[in-house]
Amino acid sequence: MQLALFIIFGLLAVAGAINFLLQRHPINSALSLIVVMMSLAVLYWSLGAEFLAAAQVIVYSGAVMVLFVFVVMLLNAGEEERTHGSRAAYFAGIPGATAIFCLLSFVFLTNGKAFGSTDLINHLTHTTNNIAEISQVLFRDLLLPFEVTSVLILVAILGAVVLARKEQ
Amino acid sequence: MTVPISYYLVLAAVLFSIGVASFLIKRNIITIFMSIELMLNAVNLTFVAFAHMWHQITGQIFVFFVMVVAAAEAAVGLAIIIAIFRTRRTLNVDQVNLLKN
Amino acid sequence: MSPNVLALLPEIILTITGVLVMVAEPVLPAGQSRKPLGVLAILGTLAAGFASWYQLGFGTIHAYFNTIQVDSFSVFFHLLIAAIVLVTLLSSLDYFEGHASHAGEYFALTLFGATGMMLMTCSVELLMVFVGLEISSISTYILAGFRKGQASATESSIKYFLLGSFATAFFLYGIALAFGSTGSTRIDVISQNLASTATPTLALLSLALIIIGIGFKVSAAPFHVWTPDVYQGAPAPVVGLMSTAPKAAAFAVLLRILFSGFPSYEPRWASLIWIIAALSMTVGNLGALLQRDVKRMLAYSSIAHAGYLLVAYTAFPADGIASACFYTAAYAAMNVGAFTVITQIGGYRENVRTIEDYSGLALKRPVLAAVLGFFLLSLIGIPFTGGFFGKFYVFSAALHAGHVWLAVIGLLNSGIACFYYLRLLASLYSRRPAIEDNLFDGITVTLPAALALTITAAATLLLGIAPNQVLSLAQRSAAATAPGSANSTTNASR
Amino acid sequence: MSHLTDFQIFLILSILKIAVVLVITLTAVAYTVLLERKLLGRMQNRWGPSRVGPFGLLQPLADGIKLFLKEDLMPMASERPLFILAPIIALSCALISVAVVPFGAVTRIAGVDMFDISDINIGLLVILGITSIGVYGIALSGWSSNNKFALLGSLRATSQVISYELALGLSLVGVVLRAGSLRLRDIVDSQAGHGLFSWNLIGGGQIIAFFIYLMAAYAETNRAPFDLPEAESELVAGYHTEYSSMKFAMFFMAEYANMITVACVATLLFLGGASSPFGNLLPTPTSPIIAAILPIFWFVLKVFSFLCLYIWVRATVPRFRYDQLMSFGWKFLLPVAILNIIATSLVLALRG
Amino acid sequence: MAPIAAPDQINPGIEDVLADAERHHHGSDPIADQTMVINMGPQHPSTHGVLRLVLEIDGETVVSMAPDIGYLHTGIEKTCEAKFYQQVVPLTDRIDYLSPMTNNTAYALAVEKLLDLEIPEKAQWLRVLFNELMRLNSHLVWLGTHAMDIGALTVFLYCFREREQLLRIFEAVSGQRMMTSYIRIGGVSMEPPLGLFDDIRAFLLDFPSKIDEYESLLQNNPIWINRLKDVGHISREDAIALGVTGPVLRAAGVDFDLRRDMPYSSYEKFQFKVPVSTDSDVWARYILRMEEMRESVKICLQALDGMPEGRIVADAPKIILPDREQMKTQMESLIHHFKIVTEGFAVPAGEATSSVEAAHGMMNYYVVSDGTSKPYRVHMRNADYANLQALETMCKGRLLADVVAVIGSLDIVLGAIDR
Repeated sequence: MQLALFIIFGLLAVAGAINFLLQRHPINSALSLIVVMMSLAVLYWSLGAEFLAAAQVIVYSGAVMVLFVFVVMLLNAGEEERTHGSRAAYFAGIPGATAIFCLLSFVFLTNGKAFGSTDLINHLTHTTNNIAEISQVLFRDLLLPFEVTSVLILVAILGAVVLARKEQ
Repeated sequence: MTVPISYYLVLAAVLFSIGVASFLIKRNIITIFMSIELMLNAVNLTFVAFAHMWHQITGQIFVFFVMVVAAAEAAVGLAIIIAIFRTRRTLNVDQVNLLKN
Repeated sequence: MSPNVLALLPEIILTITGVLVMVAEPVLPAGQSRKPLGVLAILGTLAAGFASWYQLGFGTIHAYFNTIQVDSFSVFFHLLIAAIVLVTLLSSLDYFEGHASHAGEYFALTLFGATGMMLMTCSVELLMVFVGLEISSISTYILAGFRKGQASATESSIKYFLLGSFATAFFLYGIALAFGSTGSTRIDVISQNLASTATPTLALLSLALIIIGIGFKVSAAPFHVWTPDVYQGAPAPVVGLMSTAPKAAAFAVLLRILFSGFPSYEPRWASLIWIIAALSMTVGNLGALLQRDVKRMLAYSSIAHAGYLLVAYTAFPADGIASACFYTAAYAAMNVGAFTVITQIGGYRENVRTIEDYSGLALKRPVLAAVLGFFLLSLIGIPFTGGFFGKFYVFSAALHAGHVWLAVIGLLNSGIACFYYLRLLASLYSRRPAIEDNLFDGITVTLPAALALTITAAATLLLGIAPNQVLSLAQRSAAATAPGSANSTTNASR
Repeated sequence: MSHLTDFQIFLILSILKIAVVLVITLTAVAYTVLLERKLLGRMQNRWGPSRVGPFGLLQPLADGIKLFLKEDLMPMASERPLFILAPIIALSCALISVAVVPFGAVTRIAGVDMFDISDINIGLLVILGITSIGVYGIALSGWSSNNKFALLGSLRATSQVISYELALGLSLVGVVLRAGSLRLRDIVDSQAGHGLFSWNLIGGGQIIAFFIYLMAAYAETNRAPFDLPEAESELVAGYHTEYSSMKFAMFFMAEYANMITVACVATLLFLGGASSPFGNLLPTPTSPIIAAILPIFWFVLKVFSFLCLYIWVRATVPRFRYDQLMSFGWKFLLPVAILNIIATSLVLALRG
Repeated sequence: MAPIAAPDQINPGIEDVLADAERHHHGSDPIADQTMVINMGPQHPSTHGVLRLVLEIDGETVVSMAPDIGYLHTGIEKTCEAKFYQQVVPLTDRIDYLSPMTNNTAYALAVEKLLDLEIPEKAQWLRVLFNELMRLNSHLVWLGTHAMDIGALTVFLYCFREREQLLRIFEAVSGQRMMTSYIRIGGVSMEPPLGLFDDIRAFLLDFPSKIDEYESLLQNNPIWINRLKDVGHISREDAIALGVTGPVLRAAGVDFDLRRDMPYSSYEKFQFKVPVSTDSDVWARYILRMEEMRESVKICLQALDGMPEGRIVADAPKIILPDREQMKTQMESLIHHFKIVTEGFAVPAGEATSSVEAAHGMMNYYVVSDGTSKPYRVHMRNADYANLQALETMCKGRLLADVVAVIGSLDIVLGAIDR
């Protein structure tokens, strides 16, 4: 069951990401990214982080990406044209990314034993709830980061206002 | 049937690398910004997988913070993008090149 | 006072002042001068600085379930950041006068950014580091694009933003892998668990990714590509701020992570830092040679200085921290000073750009030229300036640690650096060709700016002739962070 | 059924449930349209549909056939794939959220709860999440039509939906705090004690939250007085200006399906779900069939009254202006919702 | 009256709006936002017929706009020149099709001036009565469509409920619901049927309660108030300079009503108030028209109460068609009938104007006669045309939704604009 979930949604995520890379219109790229995020939400859920899965859908797909789509629509951004810069980027980008991928997956796979496997029986069949656990940690051990986030959001609001406001 | 954690990690690595590649290859500023989001998502998957492995909720909470930060960054980043579109009427990074020698 | 409040006192003061400034901004009528808000921000910064000084008397404070640790190390950086922000605020008090209509937001963002940087330096929980890093980064992204009518400013902002976020992703990936390898995101727990980790390669990878992430933030080569463009386009006082304060915070974080989090991996990360340091010095200095734009030249120079600073990291354990702290302070004083002069000369429109534009400044404005010249000499590393002792400590630490070749590369680079600094200096004192002779006519050095110049010049001079005071503070802070003392339990078990 | 494994039984029953609920929802959508037209007609001194079948009861069928047989126009300069995808997203998102709604009392057959397609422990968040995905249908339809009115409509809709989602989500926090769970069954159970008086709306002190929810939900579903995205007097038909035939029908159905979802959520969260308003005053029915059907009756009754309220509001009030809508959402609903959370949590903390 | 200021610029045309947009797109001003040109109409639900507006909008804010008219052009003015004088009357019905009898009155007054006809008092009172009923009719359609534009659907149907009663009255008196042609040169076309006055009285007595009903739906509704208040402002000077008349002008603080200031058809014998406001926004226009409806009801009741006895047409056998009875019994009448129908009646050469306070504002008819039986020129000046010119002043810098509200508050009829 979990393997099936992983294979289906993992492949979906990879397909979405590759489509994201290949599409040339920002809207299409954004939609592929949404597919990736939704499949990741399912994977989170399959890893026992169901609250996180919901947050992923609500925050990422439902708010952040909507903003992206909104801006693409607002600016009416068209397809990207190929310039000489993009060709140079291909020479740097593809090998670089491949190198990162090879390095990372080599480390992950060689250490595969140490990581072990998922144990999901109680998560999928049961309706256990990790929200209480999350709030315990979030509002006690990590209270300060939580509170400081408000400064972060304040900065972001202030910045969005500063930058997007029209100059009189 | 269980899945080795390393599969999740490799999946995250795939997504991260695709994110890096598109960050370098894409020419549209909005798409470049989206590739950063893809990278952050990959990192989030890594966090969740490790949180599951260690039975530590901290990993999940880290993801929450990443989401919050991503949302804040999106607000600011898109505001910058709108500002740049107002002054330059383009979103292609190769044409945003006033700053050179 | 509860330890929680005490530990966060400077940050709390800064945040409250920032909120006050932010709220006051829209209340003030549109045409009115925003100077009072700037003064309020300056007072807040001063108060935060004093609060940090006050914390020094309490030894090491752990607060908020051990997410932050206030010790002499963090106080050192708090004071440094407060001083940088103070000078920046002073020099930009008149910068926006009559140009941008919402200068209050500039002051508020600077204060919030400072909050983030201070939090970075005192947190021992990577989550907290991350949040602080983001606060400081996001506010500097916005500050870089504050003159948004100028196309170059928004361009600088977007480049800074995109590459900064890119680096953040790497930094985060590093944290994720560290978490995977050790099961924690607390720096002390990481260092404890590293000994028993089943996945040492993962830890090493995480360290590499973290160094990449921070390398971007401190603009060390080869992660420096954004620096010249961003510095050239951003407003001069903001460049003064972001070339020093966030970098200082990022260096502090790197120190904490490397020295208290991963001390057992020292040989491996030291060689990585070795390469980055050598590359940064070389790339920065060679790049600076080719520049005509002064801000761009100083951008390359800041890359080079990041390289010098990283040299100190290779001197593990104690020498390195002290010399790194000292160098950060010296670099901050002279660089902020240089940018303050540039702010005064260029004004809001920044129409004095290239080295040629500066020619003849000494004739029209002898004092300004002299001060700028002094900062340039310090950047070269001439004796009796802060730059000299900074370089001296760094290179001697590297020699002590046995990195002879690195010291040699550094010294060679200092030689190269002379050329471009002296080129600007020569330009200052040369006769001006008779074109556009009114270029310097609009310059008025206001009282706050003069104060800022005095502070930076005095600091640079003081660090050059009487370094002991700062050095002892740096050594105290080193003692707080060195692998032995940061975590006494670990120490005991070894 | 003994030769089937548990999993197979679960699968068969689940598919059966999904099919039945889907058919019922779609029928309900069709008849909500009729209900609206009839009710609106009566409120406006006219008859409403009365020609097709007795009392116009076959009108939805006629409408469906008409829409189905109409020519499906495709604008030339549209983004074809997205133009087709948009109504599909809109309708499927509208229908999926019904999946987590428990519409009856717990009634198990072969270990499977019959009156609830899936009982997820974060059911409420699932509904919120799916609602937030529904924006894409609107956003993409406006953009892909390559029509200025459609684009304006979808920009309006997008910003409106994201803005009001905040107030909507926050208005529900009080209820969640009281129930201590995000599971819809738990939330319903927390109101089951004394009928009417333990509903969140009345006994739970969440009446402010209810009204915030009401207004935010009207805005979320783009209904009057928040129907700016399709304000025909300003934007012709807003985001679905270019749509015709079945694709238009899908948007139309999505709107009404969303109304039903919103009504279901209101019923579950504020009106005690499928429980009886009379609490224990009514004798417990002895027959198991009645015991199973009675809660469904209550549930449907509550949803029905909520829908009538929807229609009544539409007949009564004019439309907001865009800036007024935004300031209403951000400057009024949001602070009030936050205050409500603070008050609720204070009360809970002091009591607990 | 204040000195009339010249408008500082002529209102832009479509070309100007398009050029503006072009300039904003590729202009030297880098900060200017991207604007969008949209076409509202001629097939748009809220442009009251076939008005076409070209709007340049920045987001939702109107940067510049221009109305484009002519989609309902029927050439009525030219057609009039080919008709006998009495045949022009049905044509005037179709100008402002919401108040045909007012059009008839204005035309009749102008021609009567040329002919120097004495109109019997009863005819004059009937004209007043039906003119005011027409005002009610027009205002009801205005209220309904205005409310519908702003999203209050129900009001529309309520208004049409009362309008239906009015249309029945018109049908009873003229045989037609809309194109009544009731008011003719020299009087009115026929005696009102028995019992009609009672019906009208019953309607009028009931009507104020209906106005209360509309107000209960709208007046206290915060959304309605917010949508209307401080929207579509125009200064008193601009309003005068642009030639705005009617309720829109009175809402701008100019106390000007032809019924009182230049009475015609014995309006001077009636007691009524002229509501005036100085707010000059859509809300003021709404309040003012509601007041006007109440005043109209009073005028109608006075007309019913004091309706004099007597003839309903002037005593001018060469101009007025004889009634059927006379025609069948008297040779002379038959000859007159034959001559009027086949060759019309000659009108002394000269020119005349008439001014009438219609529901939308001042309505002028200008008739030139060359001494033949067909007019040399008939020109209609309707308030709608001039009022529409004020649209740009009222909407510039406002939101798109305000344009809709302002159009509703101007109460235009495209038939009266595209003659």
